[in-house]
Amino acid sequence: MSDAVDISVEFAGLKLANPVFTVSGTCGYGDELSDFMDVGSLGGFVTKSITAEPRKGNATPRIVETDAGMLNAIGLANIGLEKFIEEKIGVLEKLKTSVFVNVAGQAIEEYVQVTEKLASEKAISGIELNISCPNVKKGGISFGTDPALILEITSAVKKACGNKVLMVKLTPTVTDISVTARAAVEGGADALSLVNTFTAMSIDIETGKAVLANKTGGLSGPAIKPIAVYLVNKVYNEVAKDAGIPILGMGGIRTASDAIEFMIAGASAVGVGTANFIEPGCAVKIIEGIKGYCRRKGTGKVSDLVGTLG
Amino acid sequence: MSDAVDISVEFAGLKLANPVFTVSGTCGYGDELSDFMDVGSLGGFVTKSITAEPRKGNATPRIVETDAGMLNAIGLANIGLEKFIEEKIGVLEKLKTSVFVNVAGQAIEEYVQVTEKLASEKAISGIELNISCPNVKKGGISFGTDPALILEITSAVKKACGNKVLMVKLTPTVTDISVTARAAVEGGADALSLVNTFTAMSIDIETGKAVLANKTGGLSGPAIKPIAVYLVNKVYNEVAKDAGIPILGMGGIRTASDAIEFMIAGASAVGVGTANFIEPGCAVKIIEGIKGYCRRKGTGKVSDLVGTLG
Amino acid sequence: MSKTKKGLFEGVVSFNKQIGERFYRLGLRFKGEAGKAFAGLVPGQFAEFDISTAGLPACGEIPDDLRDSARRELLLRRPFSFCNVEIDGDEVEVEILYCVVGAGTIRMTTLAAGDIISVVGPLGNGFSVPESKSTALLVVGGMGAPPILHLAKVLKEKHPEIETVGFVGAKSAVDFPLEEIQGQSKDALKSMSDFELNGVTWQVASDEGDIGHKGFVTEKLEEWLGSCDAQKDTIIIYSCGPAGMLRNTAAIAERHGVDCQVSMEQMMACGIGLCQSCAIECKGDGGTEYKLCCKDGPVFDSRDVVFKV
Amino acid sequence: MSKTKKGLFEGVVSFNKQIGERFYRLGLRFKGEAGKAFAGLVPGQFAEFDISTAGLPACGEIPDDLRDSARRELLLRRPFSFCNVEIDGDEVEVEILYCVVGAGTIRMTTLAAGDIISVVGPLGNGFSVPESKSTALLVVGGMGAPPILHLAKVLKEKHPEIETVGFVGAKSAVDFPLEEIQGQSKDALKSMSDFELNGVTWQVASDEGDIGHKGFVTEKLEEWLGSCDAQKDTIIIYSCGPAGMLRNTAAIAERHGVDCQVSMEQMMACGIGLCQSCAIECKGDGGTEYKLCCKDGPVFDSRDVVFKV
Ligand SMILES: Cc1cc2nc3c(=O)[nH]c(=O)nc-3n(C[C@H](O)[C@H](O)[C@H](O)COP(=O)(O)OP(=O)(O)OC[C@H]3O[C@@H](n4cnc5c(N)ncnc54)[C@H](O)[C@@H]3O)c2cc1C
Ligand SMILES: Cc1cc2nc3c(=O)[nH]c(=O)nc-3n(C[C@H](O)[C@H](O)[C@H](O)COP(=O)(O)OP(=O)(O)OC[C@H]3O[C@@H](n4cnc5c(N)ncnc54)[C@H](O)[C@@H]3O)c2cc1C
Ligand SMILES: Cc1cc2nc3c(=O)[nH]c(=O)nc-3n(C[C@H](O)[C@H](O)[C@H](O)COP(=O)(O)O)c2cc1C
Ligand SMILES: Cc1cc2nc3c(=O)[nH]c(=O)nc-3n(C[C@H](O)[C@H](O)[C@H](O)COP(=O)(O)O)c2cc1C
Ligand code: FES
Ligand code: FES
Repeated sequence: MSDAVDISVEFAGLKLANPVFTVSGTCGYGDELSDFMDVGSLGGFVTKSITAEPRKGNATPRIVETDAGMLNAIGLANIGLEKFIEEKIGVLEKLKTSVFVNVAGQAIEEYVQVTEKLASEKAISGIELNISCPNVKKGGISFGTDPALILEITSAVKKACGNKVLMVKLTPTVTDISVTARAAVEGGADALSLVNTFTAMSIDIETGKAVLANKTGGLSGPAIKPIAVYLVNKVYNEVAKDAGIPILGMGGIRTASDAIEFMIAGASAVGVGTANFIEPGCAVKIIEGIKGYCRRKGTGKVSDLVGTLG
Repeated sequence: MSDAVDISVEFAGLKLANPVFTVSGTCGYGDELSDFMDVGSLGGFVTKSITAEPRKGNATPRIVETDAGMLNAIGLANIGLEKFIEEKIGVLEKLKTSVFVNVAGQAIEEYVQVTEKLASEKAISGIELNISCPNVKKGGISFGTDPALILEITSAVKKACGNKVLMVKLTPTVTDISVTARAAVEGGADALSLVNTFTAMSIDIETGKAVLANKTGGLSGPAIKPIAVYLVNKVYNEVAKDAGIPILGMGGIRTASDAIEFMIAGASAVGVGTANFIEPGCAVKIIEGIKGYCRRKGTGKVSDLVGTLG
Repeated sequence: MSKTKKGLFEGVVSFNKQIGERFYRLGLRFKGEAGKAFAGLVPGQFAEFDISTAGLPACGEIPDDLRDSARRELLLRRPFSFCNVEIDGDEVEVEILYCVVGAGTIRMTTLAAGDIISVVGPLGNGFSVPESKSTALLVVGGMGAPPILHLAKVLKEKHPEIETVGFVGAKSAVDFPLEEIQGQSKDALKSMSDFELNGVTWQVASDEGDIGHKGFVTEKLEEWLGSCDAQKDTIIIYSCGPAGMLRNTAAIAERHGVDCQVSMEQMMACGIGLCQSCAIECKGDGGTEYKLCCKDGPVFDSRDVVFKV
Repeated sequence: MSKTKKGLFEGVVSFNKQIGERFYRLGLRFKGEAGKAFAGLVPGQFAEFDISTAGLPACGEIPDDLRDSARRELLLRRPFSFCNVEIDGDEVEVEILYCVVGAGTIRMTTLAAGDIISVVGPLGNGFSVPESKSTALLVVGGMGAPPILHLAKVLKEKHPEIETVGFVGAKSAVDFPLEEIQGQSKDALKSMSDFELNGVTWQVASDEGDIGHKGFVTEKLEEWLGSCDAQKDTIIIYSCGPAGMLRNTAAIAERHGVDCQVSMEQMMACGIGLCQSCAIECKGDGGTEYKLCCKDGPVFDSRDVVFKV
């Protein structure tokens, strides 16, 4: 068996150097990580959520550690679309990796407006539609849990995003994720990403109050990994495989072994989130580890692993 | 401030010595824990799920450890109703604590039939209706996620359970737990218990197969605690408080501090599950810890903590 | 051999010694109630250790294949059998022999003399010695060594009338969790067909043939049984090791009409009968039934077990 | 004071010494690239320590109030400032002063000389010394001591021309994380109004009055400023401590027209600008804006900060 391993992957028409992304809200706008790794060696990079207007975000505390996890309620703090295009696009362009901009909003029009502006930016490979953030509401139901709304918003954004890849990010907190996944696919999603965080709460028993200023926050980290692997496998089996739509799988990935679990479950690419905080640069180690695994197992192409769960 | 602390609680008409239960599937039928603690000192005890016929359960491996959690797919292994009444009721009677029998089934008739038999057993204070186990299916949708089915099964069992307290155990894997909670309350539930485990998966990357023989299993343990606290708080605020229905809160409780978090969130009583495996007897420590907290905080009655989240 | 009350105890580490690339011996001392409980430990019984309080070795000291799993946060206890129990006045020192295979056992290597760890035990049913036996055949595969070594010692001390013959096998020389073998040169290993330990002579086999007989240890067992003249009902086999080896041993015992006790392994969450995770398929009335490895075992009569592998 | 490149490094524990009921001093040695990075550390900069690899002390040694939280599995790194940096040829030894308050710091107490831990640093912006200053007033509240002690030393060494006056306060004598105080008898404490450390004389205050001035340390600061004749623009205040104390210090600085740098704390997940968790509300153009404690701070000009408590 030859030592040559092809770890590049095709992802919704994009040719990625490898399947490893750093994901929204955990890797800044690209410059912050560069002290620790060559960001250009990533398969892909997803920016912090961008909204039409700048957002200050929530009051502090915005995070709290839990067992093998953390809650965050950053509140979509971001510099806003205009400043993003002015100040950050240039940095992202230099990254030499496929950049997805995560887009959030309060209303369908906002999503469309932000996407339209971004669609003309050469530096960007795709849009990640964030319909799974607990702060975004419409009629009391957040976008990401209502299949009809998902269909509507995905179709609208699809029209606005030109030739950019449209990836829809799903929330795990639904009764049946295949239903929301299917709605996104029907709306025209080119790729799905999952999972976003789980709504959760931590209480300080000395004060009798929630630890987070926002009371609730999103649970991420290794704690959620087994649920995320299950949901990726479910979406792969019930929706993505037949639709030919790739999945960016994430939730608690910290090592190459974790990443491979997600790929076997059905993810074509994998996202590193919370782990960036603990070991900035671990994404590079994960890429190396995936390569080593393929070599050891005689897997010629890393994409041969995808959805092979026996 | 006096040192006297009243840690007894009223729970759906039952007077419990304290708010601490050991919960279904994690404390056997009562005799196994007695080497490590006085089971009679518990506020309440919930048995392993009982079905009409004995069940062997799933093939092994049935469990796997994950970060700060574990997956189980025991498959409702149990000795069946008949043998349970013959061999275990006597043991339970001697426990001197309030015993709930967890009832599971494949069809509404089975739930009703098992409940009817148990309704005449003096040793039993209540029935816990397990409609949240991933193995129980009807028409492809598990009972616990469909509000109409929850209403139907709860009403049917309510009629069969005589003067026993009827507690309905909710699954956390729904889009909006207030909807399922409300259905149970409308069906006549006297109490709600939550959460059951989260469906999840662990993959062995060396074999490319799921670790569990059953492929998926239920995630429990500290990993899920912040989600469980949030869900208890949500059910308390949106359903239980106004309906005057108590909640048995559980999910990752290992210490008195954990238990108090759940009570502040809205649980009238708390359940210790996975932690029994790690420190058999920890329930007694938790009772002591709650007492100590109340004394230190000048909380005269432990029930004054319930739902006080500021 | 009498059983004592189990409990949740603290033990003090007395030593933790590396005896092979992946093998360690750990000593633990118990006093008071804990001492009393473990003084009565029967070979084959086990205990559940909480290793979550131990630290991780430095990254560079973690074997490559464990680097990814090593950081997993431990939740559950880990079950281990014992290879020795020494009673020393009021105190009892027990010894376990462990192999570094994952997140828990890698942390275990950082335990040092004086560290205190929490132990639930002694648990389960150990080996028993029926009245009528005059020969005991001990059959070990790899990490199955600890309880059988303990049994060898107890047989020599308490049943000197029983003739005890040992068989021990593993993949290759490095896979024997025994100082007697790990210490030897390649040449010495090559020519070693048996050795003495705990008063018993052990015949050696290895799949790769770099030590002892090239082949399965059960071949040596079968050879011995084939050439022995003793009444078959006076012989008993005690075995611990990988599932495939236990299945072979059980089949040989069956073929020769010899009693056989096997110590089984299963993933365990609790070790005390609460969780039902450790099911072992056994023959029951008109079918099969699951028994609990932790409570009904880990030692079973080989005739009762439905071997799967 | 110049800033060096940050990175992910390994440090070797050189000592870990208890200096009070809850206070410890931990030494770490860095070599090579790590040494170069930390040799340039500016007082007020910090680093993120991975303590998840450390063990837990025995249950009996865990303070009662931490027993429930101690077992939480650590995920995130923990931020600490430094109280000293010594350059020793190729190697650099840094020292942190920590207080045991939770799951991470209780594990920290089990670190021993020779243990290797992973450190991300040096991070953030430290204190700076504007050209025009001839007097530095150092104001410490409780656990705010480490970076200010470091600053005191650096000022003495690199800016001997600056007159440096210290003020240190805490709830009561046991809450000073200083060996100089923890070592003293009750009587000695009672009569102690100031002491020498790192070449500076520190005036002492405590809420309970069991050491030094009974009252807030900021009262001593205000008193000093009130009675000094120096030009206000030649004076600078450096402060670290609880939020309320920093707010008071900032208000005093404002009132006296004196420059003031404060080192802020915020819950941090990453320490390097990735997560946006460590927001500090600052005055911005026509409103307020959040800055990042880890990247824009932890040291801020007190005029920029919107104090909340
Ligand atoms: C009754 C009993 C007695 C045992 N006695 C010994 C002994 O004397 N010496 C010794 O080295 N080991 C013994 N074991 C096995 C030991 O419990 C496991 O090696 C240990 O739990 C692995 O922990 P870990 O965290 O390092 O590995 P993990 O990271 O948890 O797992 C690593 C690998 O070990 C396997 N494994 C984990 N737990 C078990 C288990 N309970 N049984 C079988 N395989 C497991 C996993 O499937 C996985 O492949 C015994 C097991 C049982 C059930
Ligand atoms: C820039 C910076 C420098 C610091 N320097 C020092 C130092 O020199 N010496 C020292 O003892 N401590 C210092 N701290 C505080 C230190 O980081 C926390 O005490 C530590 O992280 C607590 O960890 P734990 O796991 O023991 O506590 P946890 O169990 O995580 O929490 C226990 C308590 O500590 C509080 N806490 C936790 N993390 C922080 C944090 N980042 N900031 C403020 N409070 C926190 C929590 O709110 C909680 O009340 C510094 C913090 C920052 C942000
Ligand atoms: C601090 C923090 C901020 C996040 N911000 C965003 C965000 O702005 N938009 C988004 O779609 N997801 C956001 N996420 C979710 C992550 O992108 C990811 O879906 C989730 O954390 C699960 O992966 P992990 O367990 O590897 O972190 C954030 C996560 C964290 C921890
Ligand atoms: C091994 C195991 C078996 C379980 N069996 C049952 C069961 O038979 N019926 C049931 O309603 N819940 C069962 N549960 C769920 C628990 O009762 C509880 O809802 C869940 O584990 C969350 O609590 P914990 O995190 O404290 O364990 C089981 C949980 C475990 C870990
Ligand atoms: S390990 Fe829990 S029942 Fe055997
Ligand atoms: S701690 Fe993450 S941005 Fe400051």
